[in-house]
Amino acid sequence: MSAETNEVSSRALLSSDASNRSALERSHLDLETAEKPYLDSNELIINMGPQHPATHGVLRVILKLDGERVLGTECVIGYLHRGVEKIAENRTYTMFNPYVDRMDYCAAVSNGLGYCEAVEKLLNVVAPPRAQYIRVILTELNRIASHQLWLGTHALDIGAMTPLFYTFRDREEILKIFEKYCGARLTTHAFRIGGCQYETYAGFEKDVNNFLTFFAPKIDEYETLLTTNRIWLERTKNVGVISGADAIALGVTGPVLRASGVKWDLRKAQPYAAYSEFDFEIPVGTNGDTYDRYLVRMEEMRQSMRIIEQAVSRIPEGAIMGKVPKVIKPPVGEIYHSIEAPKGELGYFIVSDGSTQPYRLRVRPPSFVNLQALDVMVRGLLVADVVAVIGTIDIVLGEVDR
Amino acid sequence: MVPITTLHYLVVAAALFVLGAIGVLTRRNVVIVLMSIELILNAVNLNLVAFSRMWGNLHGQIFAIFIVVDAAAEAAAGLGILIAFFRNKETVNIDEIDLLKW
Amino acid sequence: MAEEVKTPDPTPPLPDGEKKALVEKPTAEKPTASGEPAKPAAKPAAPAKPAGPVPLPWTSPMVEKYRSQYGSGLDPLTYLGQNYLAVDRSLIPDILRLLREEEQFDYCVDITAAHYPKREKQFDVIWILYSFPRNERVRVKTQIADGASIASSVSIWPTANWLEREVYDMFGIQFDGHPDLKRILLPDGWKGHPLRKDYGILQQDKEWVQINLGIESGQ
Amino acid sequence: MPNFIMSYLGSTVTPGEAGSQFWALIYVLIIFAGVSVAVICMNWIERKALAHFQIRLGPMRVGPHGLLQPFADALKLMLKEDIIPAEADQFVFWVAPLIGLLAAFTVYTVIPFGPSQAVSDMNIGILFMLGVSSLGVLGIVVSGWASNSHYPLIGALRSSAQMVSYEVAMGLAVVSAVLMTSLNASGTGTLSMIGIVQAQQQQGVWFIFKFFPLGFLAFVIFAIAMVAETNRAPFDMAEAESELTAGYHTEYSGLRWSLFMLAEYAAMIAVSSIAVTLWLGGWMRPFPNLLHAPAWDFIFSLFPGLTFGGLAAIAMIGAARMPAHSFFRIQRIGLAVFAALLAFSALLLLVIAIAGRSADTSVAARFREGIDYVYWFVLKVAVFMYLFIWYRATWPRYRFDQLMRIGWKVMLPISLGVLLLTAIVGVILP
Amino acid sequence: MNPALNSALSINSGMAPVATPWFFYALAGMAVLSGVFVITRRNAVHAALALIITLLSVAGLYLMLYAPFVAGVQIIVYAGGIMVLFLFVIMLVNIERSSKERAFNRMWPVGLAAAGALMVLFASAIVKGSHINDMFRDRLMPLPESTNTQQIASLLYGEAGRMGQYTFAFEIASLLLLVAILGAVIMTKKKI
Repeated sequence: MSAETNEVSSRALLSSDASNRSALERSHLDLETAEKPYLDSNELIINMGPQHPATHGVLRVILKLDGERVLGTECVIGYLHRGVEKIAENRTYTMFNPYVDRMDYCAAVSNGLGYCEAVEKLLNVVAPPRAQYIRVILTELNRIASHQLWLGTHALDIGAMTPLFYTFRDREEILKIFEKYCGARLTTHAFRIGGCQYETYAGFEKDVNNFLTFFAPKIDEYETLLTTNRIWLERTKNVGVISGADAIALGVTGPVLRASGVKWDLRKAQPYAAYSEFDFEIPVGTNGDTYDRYLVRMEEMRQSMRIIEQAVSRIPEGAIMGKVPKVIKPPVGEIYHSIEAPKGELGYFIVSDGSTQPYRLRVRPPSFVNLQALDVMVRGLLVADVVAVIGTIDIVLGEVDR
Repeated sequence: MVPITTLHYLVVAAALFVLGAIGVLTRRNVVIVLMSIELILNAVNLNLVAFSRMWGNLHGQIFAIFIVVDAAAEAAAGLGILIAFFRNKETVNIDEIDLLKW
Repeated sequence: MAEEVKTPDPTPPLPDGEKKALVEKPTAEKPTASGEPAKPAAKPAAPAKPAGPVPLPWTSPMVEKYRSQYGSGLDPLTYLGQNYLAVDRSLIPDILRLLREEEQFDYCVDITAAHYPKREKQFDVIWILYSFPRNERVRVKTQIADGASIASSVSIWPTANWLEREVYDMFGIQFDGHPDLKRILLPDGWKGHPLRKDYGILQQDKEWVQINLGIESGQ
Repeated sequence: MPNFIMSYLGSTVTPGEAGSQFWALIYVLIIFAGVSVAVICMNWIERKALAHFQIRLGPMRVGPHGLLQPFADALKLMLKEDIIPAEADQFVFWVAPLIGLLAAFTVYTVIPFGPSQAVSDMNIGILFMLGVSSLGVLGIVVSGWASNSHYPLIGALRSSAQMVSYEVAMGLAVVSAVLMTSLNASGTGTLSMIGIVQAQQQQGVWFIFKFFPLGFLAFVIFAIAMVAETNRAPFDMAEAESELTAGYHTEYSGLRWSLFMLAEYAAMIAVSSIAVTLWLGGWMRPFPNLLHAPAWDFIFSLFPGLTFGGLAAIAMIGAARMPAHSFFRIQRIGLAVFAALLAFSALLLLVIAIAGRSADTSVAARFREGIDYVYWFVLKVAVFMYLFIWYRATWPRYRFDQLMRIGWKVMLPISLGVLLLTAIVGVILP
Repeated sequence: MNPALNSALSINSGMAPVATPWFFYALAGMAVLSGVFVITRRNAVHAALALIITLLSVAGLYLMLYAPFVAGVQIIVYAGGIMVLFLFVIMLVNIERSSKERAFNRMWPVGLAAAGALMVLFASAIVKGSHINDMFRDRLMPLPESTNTQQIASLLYGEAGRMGQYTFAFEIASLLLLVAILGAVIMTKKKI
């Protein structure tokens, strides 16, 4: 099937646009040299997935190989397509809220935050400060949980089994906090339009602080296992390199973009919730390779801890629910609101026709757009690197396919 | 039971040699032709070692070792040629290898 | 949503929620700038009135330049502090290219569409753009009729590849010049485009399901 | 008959050497059973150790502390449907696991568990071992091909290239050890496994410490190459589960799959045995020359019994610490019985050690010696087996090109250099 | 070999007890039978597996001839090295297509006839010579198996200060191997 068409497509990609050519051009060059592969008739077309241990769900990648070298890829997605956007058009704004948790189920809180804020914006409502702080705390906890899951599975893809269990052990602590807060561990449905449903339980701050003191040494533990491990370095350095310009051209966001040296984080660039009140850094990489993305995510966990620490210490008293009408009927209009989800820019584009249901709700999923960069990143690498790069992009198929 | 003499080994070696010769002369697949050559070399080796045993010295065995070395070199070069050939003509059939240059 | 743009008076939307009143005037994109200059309805937190904010004209040096260049084909507006350009279909390739190359909107956040079945030009196609140097977002949207096609922007932003494929998959909008326009989330042989309003939520391609999955129904 | 047995126990040569086909057969059977049991133990230990590396418990349900888990697994694998893919090459698919298994087990004919505790002492022992263990790759290659599927084929190609590459460095490391055997008065070395250990005894040093760091380097090269040879992490490219689903045995299931596993573990034990024989003094106890007084012999001969005693104590503690709940009653009894068995073995070993402590020619002394030899050999091999588990828990997987680069550009030059230096030092020094 | 020799050999050889005629016939039969498979199997992988069996049987015959070193070399180089290389190449060049084609070339009767002639030649030579007892009878000269490797080494490399009989040839052989390696690399490389 279509490694052929895929080549054509990427060549068409290149045909225009002078300014962001570099990486695409590089892949173009690769193609030129690979034009007459070693054993012409013996190119392997390999079907990786949808049932494959390293595709993080039901991603299917069709690899065109020369020996073990990747000549081209084509992603076949949609195996988990549930029509979230169609469902949104047939549910009220409130009823749709739990559905967003099912997209990126590893970062359900972030999804909920983006959705609630988008609707609030459309309603012209602002959540009260206390709710904003709770949102920040939970979202950042969720960011850590998501990165932990990423780290475990990514390391497992590269062959290091043990970090998976370490990260899952520590992720458990976060999930326990979620469970105590809202009763659910994974698909939390923690936020409501206009604020939060639940006041924090007694001892919430203490739990969060306990987690922070518990988790700080654990990050170092992960790093001792991997950061200076020679095999890890060899497997990740200069693998899946994508330059900043290419990343921007391909719409890549999140840690993948930042690892390529673009210092851009929506929490800083266009602050939402209460993020403008906290002091934190945006970790940036230089090479845009898998190792940099690893380092960026590790540092992001630390920065998230900083944010949580500040938020917990300064959490204001007050209401947790803004003035929201009983029946949510936003005025006619449209809104695009995006947040920095663990995987990148998560945007909601909502068109309201003034009724209780969204007329059109579009989710801009970070994983979906980031996954598009896979082809550019893996060309000319080996099969083993494809696995590493899929892991480093950090996709969640629930979000890719929606 | 008849004791095993050098003659027995010679018969086995002759049989292997003839089998190898048949393979070389009749098969189309170059890989199998190369394998038949290995068969021939083995037949020769068996003869050499049998004679070495017969004469009670080790020169035959030394020859056998040299032939093994030669077989390794031959396999490496032969298979290299085969791959180079396959890359250009996409065939491993010996009767299609009929051009001196392509 | 170019409709609201055109309705000059900010009447509250009709309460019969289903398909709203936006079909009234599907006249071409004559940019009647809304005549309500009083309130800078940007995003203040007290719109308690049921009417809600309305799109206002968006003025900036950039849009002035393009206004003078393209005239009536372009309608810069702002709503809740978010700027967008309602653009005539014929101008789309030029405007997008200019935004990318001259105005540094180097990041195509999203491409999507919305379906208004009662309108003559049934589809809105929306580009959400972001500029890293300016830290600014802008939306570009245009209306096209069912069956009409629109120029692909893959050559401007490579990321448009999958996004346009998804729009094609969900709405059936053709993009001219797209290198590989085929379905992305739904299977290749599927019939129908699910995000159109005339596609029911329980609807499915029965035939496809029966042939490919061997079951009566996917529900 | 008892006389026959007793007379044999007094023998100082291997059954092969003595020309006793009966005893050779008995040895083969004992080794086959022993290796199978070792593989079962290894299976359990790997699962438990790996689990504890990874902060989990591992098997806990089947038997006390999952002790019966390997048997349950074996039973399950035997009962599972044996699937042969329709497009596979039936015969080759069928025969491939057997090739690997045969190669792995044939190696044991020359492994010396003691000076007379081997099936045979071949003149070309080490050459035979290397050759036969290199046949194991045929099973992998052929199985990958016969599955007629892409992932197994890639796994097979990887594995064949990998094994051929690492065999070179491995062979050179072995040669440098063999070279050390020739550092005696007559100047002739030996390829015989038993001869190599005896050479270490004569020279009074394990070859790992000989010409430090040359022997050590050769040992390290061998230790790396043997991990690559057996397709274990971090060189488990041929079955890299995150890349090739399961590599060469993707299409295998049930009993045939378990044969692959059996072959893999048997091969691990085999190569560890080579390393022990060549560099770690084989069956010799620590300091056989330095501490050679009979008293020391006696003290060291207590070790097997004490080890079993320790294991029994651990099992006993485990039984005592079981939660006092009726659910655990059977498990507790089982563990206690297991502890009792271990304690009985410990007692037996200690009795033998004490009974055979003085009389050098008695059957008891022979017994004691044999047990000592086997114990020290197995202990050294066990260290390697633990290392295999440790590697697996700690390291990510190498990529294929990196593996080849290390094999050809790092290991091969180093092993060549070590070989040359060993030769030079061997000529100059004595 | 005669029983006297057998017992004499058992002193210094581990091979003696198993080197019975039955072993010879079994090994020889296996070698010839799988040799037949090598040249008749359509599938190259089957042929390669058959060839491996032949090689191992021949290695067994070497052991019976008190040439353990050659047997070891046979196993390690042939079965472990060359045959893996063969299998590798068979998998690299797609054999599936050729397995559907004719296995034998068009001139196979001629080839068969030539091979038949060769067989007649061998047969006549063996039959003609087999009556010369002291020529084709076992000379009953036991080779010292236990020092086989050392003796081969001294022939190849020489002993203390004296160059061996075959040292020069050995070096030339190493050169041959080097040339073969270089040739194989150059021929198979993508870009030179």
